[in-house]
Amino acid sequence: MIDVRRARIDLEAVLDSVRRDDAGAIVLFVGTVRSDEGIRALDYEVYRPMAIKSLTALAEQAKEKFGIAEMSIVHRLGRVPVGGDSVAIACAGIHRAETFAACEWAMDEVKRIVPIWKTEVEGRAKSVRGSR
Amino acid sequence: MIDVRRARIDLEAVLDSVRRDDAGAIVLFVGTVRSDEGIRALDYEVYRPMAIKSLTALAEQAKEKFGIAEMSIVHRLGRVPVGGDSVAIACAGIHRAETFAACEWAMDEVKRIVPIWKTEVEGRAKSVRGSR
Amino acid sequence: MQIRLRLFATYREIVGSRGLTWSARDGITLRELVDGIVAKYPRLADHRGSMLLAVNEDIVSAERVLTDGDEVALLPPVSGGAR
Amino acid sequence: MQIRLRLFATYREIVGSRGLTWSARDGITLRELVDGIVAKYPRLADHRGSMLLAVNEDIVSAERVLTDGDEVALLPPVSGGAR
Repeated sequence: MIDVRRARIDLEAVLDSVRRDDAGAIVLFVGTVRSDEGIRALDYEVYRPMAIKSLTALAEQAKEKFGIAEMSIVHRLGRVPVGGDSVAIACAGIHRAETFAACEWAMDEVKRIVPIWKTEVEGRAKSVRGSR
Repeated sequence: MIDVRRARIDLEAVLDSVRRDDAGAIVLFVGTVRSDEGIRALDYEVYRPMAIKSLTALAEQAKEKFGIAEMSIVHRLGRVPVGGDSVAIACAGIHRAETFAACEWAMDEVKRIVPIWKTEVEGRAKSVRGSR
Repeated sequence: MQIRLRLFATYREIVGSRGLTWSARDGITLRELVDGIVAKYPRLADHRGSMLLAVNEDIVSAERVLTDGDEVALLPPVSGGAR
Repeated sequence: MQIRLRLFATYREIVGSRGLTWSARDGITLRELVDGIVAKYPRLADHRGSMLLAVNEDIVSAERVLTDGDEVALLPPVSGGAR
Protein backbone atom coordinates (compact mmCIF):
# COMPACT_ATOMS: atom_id res chain seq x y z
CA MET A 1 0.00 0.00 0.00
CA ILE A 2 1.50 3.27 -1.19
CA ASP A 3 -0.63 6.36 -0.74
CA VAL A 4 -0.56 10.11 -0.28
CA ARG A 5 -3.92 11.23 1.02
CA ARG A 6 -5.93 13.92 2.68
CA ALA A 7 -7.86 11.55 4.96
CA ARG A 8 -6.70 10.32 8.35
CA ILE A 9 -4.33 7.33 8.18
CA ASP A 10 -5.94 4.04 9.25
CA LEU A 11 -2.98 2.46 11.07
CA GLU A 12 -4.65 -0.93 11.50
CA ALA A 13 -5.19 -1.07 7.71
CA VAL A 14 -1.56 -0.10 7.06
CA LEU A 15 -0.41 -2.88 9.40
CA ASP A 16 -2.75 -5.41 7.83
CA SER A 17 -1.48 -4.51 4.36
CA VAL A 18 1.97 -5.98 5.14
CA ARG A 19 0.87 -9.11 7.03
CA ARG A 20 2.10 -12.42 5.64
CA ASP A 21 2.03 -15.81 7.31
CA ASP A 22 5.72 -16.36 6.60
CA ALA A 23 6.82 -13.00 8.06
CA GLY A 24 6.85 -13.04 11.85
CA ALA A 25 8.06 -9.49 12.48
CA ILE A 26 6.12 -6.32 11.72
CA VAL A 27 7.50 -2.86 12.44
CA LEU A 28 5.35 0.25 12.11
CA PHE A 29 6.69 3.78 12.27
CA VAL A 30 4.23 6.62 12.79
CA GLY A 31 5.34 10.24 12.52
CA THR A 32 3.00 12.61 14.31
CA VAL A 33 2.84 16.39 14.43
CA ARG A 34 4.66 17.36 17.60
CA SER A 35 3.40 20.22 19.73
CA ASP A 36 5.72 23.19 19.90
CA GLU A 37 5.48 26.79 20.99
CA GLY A 38 2.74 28.44 18.95
CA ILE A 39 2.32 25.58 16.44
CA ARG A 40 -1.22 24.45 15.80
CA ALA A 41 -0.79 22.22 12.77
CA LEU A 42 1.42 21.41 9.81
CA ASP A 43 0.34 21.88 6.21
CA TYR A 44 1.72 19.22 3.87
CA GLU A 45 2.10 20.03 0.21
CA VAL A 46 3.01 17.32 -2.24
CA TYR A 47 3.91 16.79 -5.89
CA ARG A 48 1.61 13.80 -5.88
CA PRO A 49 2.47 11.76 -9.01
CA MET A 50 6.18 12.11 -8.33
CA ALA A 51 5.72 11.32 -4.63
CA ILE A 52 3.77 8.15 -5.43
CA LYS A 53 6.45 7.15 -7.92
CA SER A 54 9.28 7.75 -5.47
CA LEU A 55 7.49 6.04 -2.53
CA THR A 56 6.82 3.01 -4.72
CA ALA A 57 10.47 2.86 -5.79
CA LEU A 58 11.59 3.32 -2.20
CA ALA A 59 9.48 0.38 -0.94
CA GLU A 60 10.87 -1.83 -3.69
CA GLN A 61 14.42 -0.76 -2.87
CA ALA A 62 13.86 -1.49 0.82
CA LYS A 63 12.65 -5.01 0.03
CA GLU A 64 15.76 -5.71 -2.02
CA LYS A 65 18.25 -3.97 0.24
CA PHE A 66 17.03 -5.54 3.51
CA GLY A 67 15.46 -8.77 2.25
CA ILE A 68 12.12 -7.93 3.81
CA ALA A 69 8.78 -9.23 2.60
CA GLU A 70 6.46 -6.23 2.41
CA MET A 71 6.47 -2.48 2.91
CA SER A 72 3.63 0.05 2.95
CA ILE A 73 3.99 3.83 3.13
CA VAL A 74 1.14 6.29 3.60
CA HIS A 75 1.69 10.06 3.90
CA ARG A 76 -0.87 12.73 4.70
CA LEU A 77 -1.31 15.84 2.62
CA GLY A 78 -3.06 19.04 3.64
CA ARG A 79 -3.49 20.18 7.22
CA VAL A 80 -2.59 17.84 10.09
CA PRO A 81 -3.21 19.16 13.62
CA VAL A 82 -0.82 18.67 16.55
CA GLY A 83 -1.06 15.04 17.65
CA GLY A 84 -2.21 13.88 14.22
CA ASP A 85 -0.36 11.24 12.21
CA SER A 86 1.45 12.60 9.16
CA VAL A 87 3.20 9.46 7.94
CA ALA A 88 3.04 5.71 8.54
CA ILE A 89 5.53 3.11 7.32
CA ALA A 90 4.87 -0.58 7.94
CA CYS A 91 7.33 -3.29 7.21
CA ALA A 92 7.12 -7.09 7.52
CA GLY A 93 10.03 -9.49 7.55
CA ILE A 94 11.14 -12.88 8.74
CA HIS A 95 13.63 -11.56 11.30
CA ARG A 96 13.26 -8.46 13.38
CA ALA A 97 16.71 -6.88 12.99
CA GLU A 98 16.34 -6.23 9.27
CA THR A 99 12.68 -5.32 9.62
CA PHE A 100 13.58 -2.55 12.08
CA ALA A 101 16.50 -1.46 9.88
CA ALA A 102 14.33 -1.32 6.73
CA CYS A 103 11.64 0.75 8.42
CA GLU A 104 14.12 3.26 9.81
CA TRP A 105 15.96 3.52 6.50
CA ALA A 106 12.69 4.08 4.62
CA MET A 107 11.69 6.93 6.93
CA ASP A 108 15.09 8.61 6.41
CA GLU A 109 14.60 8.28 2.66
CA VAL A 110 11.08 9.71 2.80
CA LYS A 111 12.48 12.81 4.45
CA ARG A 112 15.39 12.95 2.03
CA ILE A 113 13.89 12.36 -1.39
CA VAL A 114 10.09 12.33 -1.51
CA PRO A 115 8.66 15.64 -2.84
CA ILE A 116 6.60 16.58 0.20
CA TRP A 117 6.96 19.93 1.94
CA LYS A 118 5.55 21.13 5.21
CA THR A 119 4.62 24.57 6.46
CA GLU A 120 3.97 25.39 10.10
CA VAL A 121 0.53 26.73 10.90
CA GLU A 122 0.81 29.08 13.82
CA GLY A 123 -2.02 29.58 16.26
CA ARG A 124 -2.55 32.75 18.22
CA ALA A 125 -2.32 32.03 21.92
CA LYS A 126 -5.96 32.40 22.84
CA SER A 127 -6.83 32.96 26.47
CA VAL A 128 -9.01 29.83 26.26
CA ARG A 129 -5.82 27.73 26.21
CA GLY A 130 -5.09 28.66 29.80
CA SER A 131 -8.29 27.06 31.01
CA ARG A 132 -7.21 23.55 30.07
CA MET B 1 0.20 -0.20 29.26
CA ILE B 2 1.80 -3.43 30.44
CA ASP B 3 -0.26 -6.57 30.01
CA VAL B 4 -0.13 -10.33 29.56
CA ARG B 5 -3.46 -11.51 28.32
CA ARG B 6 -5.45 -14.26 26.68
CA ALA B 7 -7.46 -11.95 24.42
CA ARG B 8 -6.36 -10.70 21.01
CA ILE B 9 -4.07 -7.65 21.15
CA ASP B 10 -5.78 -4.41 20.09
CA LEU B 11 -2.88 -2.76 18.25
CA GLU B 12 -4.62 0.59 17.83
CA ALA B 13 -5.11 0.72 21.63
CA VAL B 14 -1.46 -0.16 22.23
CA LEU B 15 -0.40 2.64 19.86
CA ASP B 16 -2.78 5.12 21.48
CA SER B 17 -1.43 4.27 24.93
CA VAL B 18 1.96 5.81 24.10
CA ARG B 19 0.76 8.90 22.22
CA ARG B 20 1.91 12.24 23.61
CA ASP B 21 1.74 15.63 21.94
CA ASP B 22 5.42 16.26 22.60
CA ALA B 23 6.61 12.93 21.11
CA GLY B 24 6.58 12.97 17.32
CA ALA B 25 7.86 9.45 16.68
CA ILE B 26 6.01 6.23 17.45
CA VAL B 27 7.46 2.80 16.71
CA LEU B 28 5.40 -0.36 17.07
CA PHE B 29 6.82 -3.86 16.91
CA VAL B 30 4.43 -6.76 16.41
CA GLY B 31 5.61 -10.35 16.68
CA THR B 32 3.31 -12.78 14.91
CA VAL B 33 3.22 -16.57 14.82
CA ARG B 34 5.03 -17.47 11.64
CA SER B 35 3.85 -20.39 9.52
CA ASP B 36 6.24 -23.27 9.33
CA GLU B 37 6.08 -26.91 8.24
CA GLY B 38 3.43 -28.61 10.35
CA ILE B 39 2.95 -25.77 12.84
CA ARG B 40 -0.63 -24.74 13.52
CA ALA B 41 -0.20 -22.46 16.54
CA LEU B 42 2.01 -21.59 19.48
CA ASP B 43 0.99 -22.08 23.10
CA TYR B 44 2.33 -19.38 25.42
CA GLU B 45 2.76 -20.16 29.08
CA VAL B 46 3.63 -17.42 31.50
CA TYR B 47 4.56 -16.86 35.13
CA ARG B 48 2.19 -13.92 35.15
CA PRO B 49 3.03 -11.85 38.25
CA MET B 50 6.74 -12.12 37.54
CA ALA B 51 6.23 -11.36 33.84
CA ILE B 52 4.23 -8.23 34.65
CA LYS B 53 6.91 -7.16 37.09
CA SER B 54 9.72 -7.71 34.62
CA LEU B 55 7.88 -6.07 31.69
CA THR B 56 7.16 -3.03 33.89
CA ALA B 57 10.81 -2.78 34.92
CA LEU B 58 11.90 -3.24 31.31
CA ALA B 59 9.70 -0.36 30.07
CA GLU B 60 11.09 1.91 32.80
CA GLN B 61 14.63 0.92 31.94
CA ALA B 62 14.02 1.61 28.25
CA LYS B 63 12.76 5.11 29.05
CA GLU B 64 15.87 5.90 31.05
CA LYS B 65 18.36 4.21 28.76
CA PHE B 66 17.05 5.73 25.52
CA GLY B 67 15.45 8.92 26.80
CA ILE B 68 12.09 8.01 25.29
CA ALA B 69 8.73 9.23 26.54
CA GLU B 70 6.48 6.16 26.76
CA MET B 71 6.57 2.42 26.25
CA SER B 72 3.80 -0.19 26.27
CA ILE B 73 4.24 -3.94 26.08
CA VAL B 74 1.45 -6.48 25.64
CA HIS B 75 2.07 -10.23 25.35
CA ARG B 76 -0.44 -12.97 24.59
CA LEU B 77 -0.76 -16.06 26.67
CA GLY B 78 -2.44 -19.31 25.69
CA ARG B 79 -2.89 -20.48 22.12
CA VAL B 80 -2.09 -18.12 19.23
CA PRO B 81 -2.73 -19.47 15.71
CA VAL B 82 -0.39 -18.93 12.75
CA GLY B 83 -0.73 -15.30 11.64
CA GLY B 84 -1.87 -14.17 15.10
CA ASP B 85 -0.05 -11.49 17.08
CA SER B 86 1.83 -12.79 20.11
CA VAL B 87 3.52 -9.62 21.30
CA ALA B 88 3.28 -5.86 20.68
CA ILE B 89 5.71 -3.21 21.87
CA ALA B 90 4.95 0.47 21.25
CA CYS B 91 7.35 3.24 21.96
CA ALA B 92 7.05 7.03 21.64
CA GLY B 93 9.90 9.50 21.57
CA ILE B 94 10.92 12.91 20.38
CA HIS B 95 13.40 11.67 17.80
CA ARG B 96 13.09 8.57 15.71
CA ALA B 97 16.57 7.06 16.04
CA GLU B 98 16.27 6.41 19.79
CA THR B 99 12.63 5.40 19.45
CA PHE B 100 13.56 2.65 16.99
CA ALA B 101 16.52 1.64 19.16
CA ALA B 102 14.41 1.44 22.33
CA CYS B 103 11.74 -0.69 20.67
CA GLU B 104 14.28 -3.15 19.25
CA TRP B 105 16.16 -3.36 22.55
CA ALA B 106 12.92 -4.00 24.46
CA MET B 107 11.97 -6.88 22.17
CA ASP B 108 15.40 -8.47 22.65
CA GLU B 109 14.96 -8.15 26.42
CA VAL B 110 11.46 -9.66 26.32
CA LYS B 111 12.93 -12.74 24.66
CA ARG B 112 15.88 -12.79 27.05
CA ILE B 113 14.40 -12.22 30.50
CA VAL B 114 10.60 -12.27 30.66
CA PRO B 115 9.25 -15.60 32.02
CA ILE B 116 7.18 -16.61 29.01
CA TRP B 117 7.59 -19.97 27.29
CA LYS B 118 6.18 -21.23 24.06
CA THR B 119 5.33 -24.67 22.80
CA GLU B 120 4.66 -25.50 19.18
CA VAL B 121 1.26 -26.93 18.41
CA GLU B 122 1.55 -29.29 15.49
CA GLY B 123 -1.24 -29.91 13.07
CA ARG B 124 -1.65 -33.18 11.20
CA ALA B 125 -1.35 -32.65 7.49
CA LYS B 126 -4.98 -33.15 6.48
CA SER B 127 -5.73 -33.85 2.85
CA VAL B 128 -7.96 -30.77 2.88
CA ARG B 129 -4.84 -28.62 2.97
CA GLY B 130 -3.93 -29.67 -0.54
CA SER B 131 -7.12 -28.23 -1.99
CA ARG B 132 -6.15 -24.65 -1.22
CA MET C 1 6.78 25.82 -27.55
CA GLN C 2 4.78 25.59 -24.33
CA ILE C 3 6.22 24.28 -21.06
CA ARG C 4 3.97 23.54 -18.09
CA LEU C 5 5.58 24.78 -14.92
CA ARG C 6 4.84 23.46 -11.42
CA LEU C 7 5.88 25.24 -8.24
CA PHE C 8 5.83 24.11 -4.62
CA ALA C 9 6.14 25.50 -1.11
CA THR C 10 8.49 28.53 -0.98
CA TYR C 11 8.73 28.76 -4.78
CA ARG C 12 4.94 28.72 -5.08
CA GLU C 13 4.78 31.58 -2.60
CA ILE C 14 7.42 33.60 -4.46
CA VAL C 15 5.80 33.10 -7.87
CA GLY C 16 2.29 33.37 -6.46
CA SER C 17 1.03 30.33 -8.36
CA ARG C 18 1.06 26.54 -8.20
CA GLY C 19 1.45 26.20 -11.90
CA LEU C 20 1.63 28.21 -15.09
CA THR C 21 2.39 27.84 -18.75
CA TRP C 22 5.70 29.25 -20.00
CA SER C 23 6.47 30.01 -23.62
CA ALA C 24 10.00 29.12 -24.68
CA ARG C 25 11.94 28.80 -27.92
CA ASP C 26 12.45 25.33 -29.37
CA GLY C 27 15.54 23.45 -28.19
CA ILE C 28 15.86 25.33 -24.92
CA THR C 29 17.63 23.49 -22.09
CA LEU C 30 16.25 23.20 -18.60
CA ARG C 31 19.03 25.49 -17.33
CA GLU C 32 18.05 28.21 -19.82
CA LEU C 33 14.41 27.87 -18.87
CA VAL C 34 15.24 28.30 -15.17
CA ASP C 35 17.44 31.32 -16.05
CA GLY C 36 14.39 32.91 -17.63
CA ILE C 37 12.14 32.10 -14.68
CA VAL C 38 14.66 33.46 -12.16
CA ALA C 39 15.02 36.63 -14.27
CA LYS C 40 11.29 37.18 -13.99
CA TYR C 41 11.08 36.22 -10.27
CA PRO C 42 14.40 37.44 -8.83
CA ARG C 43 13.55 36.23 -5.31
CA LEU C 44 14.05 32.69 -6.66
CA ALA C 45 17.75 33.43 -7.21
CA ASP C 46 18.69 32.75 -3.56
CA HIS C 47 17.18 29.26 -3.86
CA ARG C 48 18.95 28.19 -7.03
CA GLY C 49 21.68 26.28 -5.22
CA SER C 50 19.25 23.95 -3.46
CA MET C 51 16.65 23.71 -6.23
CA LEU C 52 15.90 20.25 -7.67
CA LEU C 53 14.55 20.04 -11.18
CA ALA C 54 12.13 17.45 -12.51
CA VAL C 55 10.85 16.96 -16.02
CA ASN C 56 7.73 14.83 -16.41
CA GLU C 57 8.07 13.63 -12.79
CA ASP C 58 11.69 12.56 -12.99
CA ILE C 59 14.66 14.36 -11.50
CA VAL C 60 16.92 15.32 -14.44
CA SER C 61 20.07 17.34 -15.04
CA ALA C 62 19.91 21.00 -16.00
CA GLU C 63 21.35 20.17 -19.43
CA ARG C 64 18.17 18.35 -20.46
CA VAL C 65 16.75 19.70 -23.72
CA LEU C 66 13.04 20.39 -23.34
CA THR C 67 10.24 19.41 -25.67
CA ASP C 68 6.87 21.04 -26.28
CA GLY C 69 4.38 20.04 -23.56
CA ASP C 70 6.98 18.99 -20.98
CA GLU C 71 6.01 19.41 -17.35
CA VAL C 72 8.84 21.07 -15.47
CA ALA C 73 8.75 21.12 -11.66
CA LEU C 74 10.94 23.33 -9.47
CA LEU C 75 11.35 21.46 -6.18
CA PRO C 76 12.56 23.02 -2.93
CA PRO C 77 14.53 20.75 -0.57
CA VAL C 78 12.03 18.21 0.75
CA SER C 79 10.89 17.93 4.34
CA GLY C 80 8.34 15.11 4.55
CA GLY C 81 7.41 13.30 7.74
CA ALA C 82 6.74 14.84 11.11
CA ARG C 83 8.63 17.84 12.39
CA MET D 1 7.72 -25.60 56.87
CA GLN D 2 5.75 -25.44 53.63
CA ILE D 3 7.14 -24.14 50.36
CA ARG D 4 4.84 -23.49 47.38
CA LEU D 5 6.46 -24.72 44.21
CA ARG D 6 5.67 -23.44 40.69
CA LEU D 7 6.72 -25.20 37.53
CA PHE D 8 6.63 -24.11 33.90
CA ALA D 9 6.96 -25.53 30.39
CA THR D 10 9.37 -28.51 30.29
CA TYR D 11 9.63 -28.69 34.08
CA ARG D 12 5.85 -28.73 34.41
CA GLU D 13 5.75 -31.62 31.94
CA ILE D 14 8.44 -33.57 33.81
CA VAL D 15 6.85 -33.08 37.23
CA GLY D 16 3.32 -33.45 35.85
CA SER D 17 2.00 -30.42 37.71
CA ARG D 18 1.96 -26.62 37.54
CA GLY D 19 2.36 -26.26 41.25
CA LEU D 20 2.61 -28.24 44.45
CA THR D 21 3.37 -27.80 48.12
CA TRP D 22 6.72 -29.09 49.34
CA SER D 23 7.52 -29.82 52.99
CA ALA D 24 11.04 -28.85 54.04
CA ARG D 25 12.99 -28.45 57.24
CA ASP D 26 13.41 -24.93 58.64
CA GLY D 27 16.45 -22.99 57.43
CA ILE D 28 16.82 -24.92 54.17
CA THR D 29 18.54 -23.08 51.29
CA LEU D 30 17.12 -22.84 47.80
CA ARG D 31 19.94 -25.09 46.55
CA GLU D 32 19.04 -27.81 49.08
CA LEU D 33 15.38 -27.55 48.13
CA VAL D 34 16.20 -28.00 44.43
CA ASP D 35 18.48 -30.95 45.32
CA GLY D 36 15.46 -32.59 46.93
CA ILE D 37 13.18 -31.86 43.98
CA VAL D 38 15.72 -33.20 41.47
CA ALA D 39 16.17 -36.32 43.61
CA LYS D 40 12.43 -36.95 43.34
CA TYR D 41 12.20 -36.04 39.61
CA PRO D 42 15.55 -37.19 38.17
CA ARG D 43 14.65 -36.05 34.64
CA LEU D 44 15.09 -32.48 35.94
CA ALA D 45 18.81 -33.15 36.49
CA ASP D 46 19.71 -32.46 32.83
CA HIS D 47 18.12 -29.01 33.09
CA ARG D 48 19.85 -27.85 36.25
CA GLY D 49 22.54 -25.91 34.42
CA SER D 50 20.04 -23.66 32.65
CA MET D 51 17.45 -23.46 35.44
CA LEU D 52 16.65 -20.00 36.84
CA LEU D 53 15.30 -19.81 40.36
CA ALA D 54 12.82 -17.26 41.69
CA VAL D 55 11.55 -16.77 45.21
CA ASN D 56 8.39 -14.69 45.60
CA GLU D 57 8.70 -13.52 41.98
CA ASP D 58 12.29 -12.36 42.12
CA ILE D 59 15.29 -14.12 40.65
CA VAL D 60 17.57 -14.99 43.57
CA SER D 61 20.77 -16.92 44.18
CA ALA D 62 20.72 -20.59 45.17
CA GLU D 63 22.16 -19.67 48.58
CA ARG D 64 18.96 -17.93 49.62
CA VAL D 65 17.56 -19.29 52.90
CA LEU D 66 13.87 -20.07 52.54
CA THR D 67 11.05 -19.13 54.90
CA ASP D 68 7.72 -20.82 55.54
CA GLY D 69 5.20 -19.91 52.84
CA ASP D 70 7.78 -18.84 50.23
CA GLU D 71 6.79 -19.33 46.60
CA VAL D 72 9.64 -20.94 44.69
CA ALA D 73 9.52 -21.01 40.88
CA LEU D 74 11.75 -23.17 38.69
CA LEU D 75 12.10 -21.34 35.39
CA PRO D 76 13.31 -22.88 32.14
CA PRO D 77 15.22 -20.60 29.75
CA VAL D 78 12.65 -18.12 28.43
CA SER D 79 11.46 -17.87 24.85
CA GLY D 80 8.84 -15.12 24.63
CA GLY D 81 7.83 -13.34 21.47
CA ALA D 82 7.18 -14.89 18.12
CA ARG D 83 9.11 -17.86 16.82
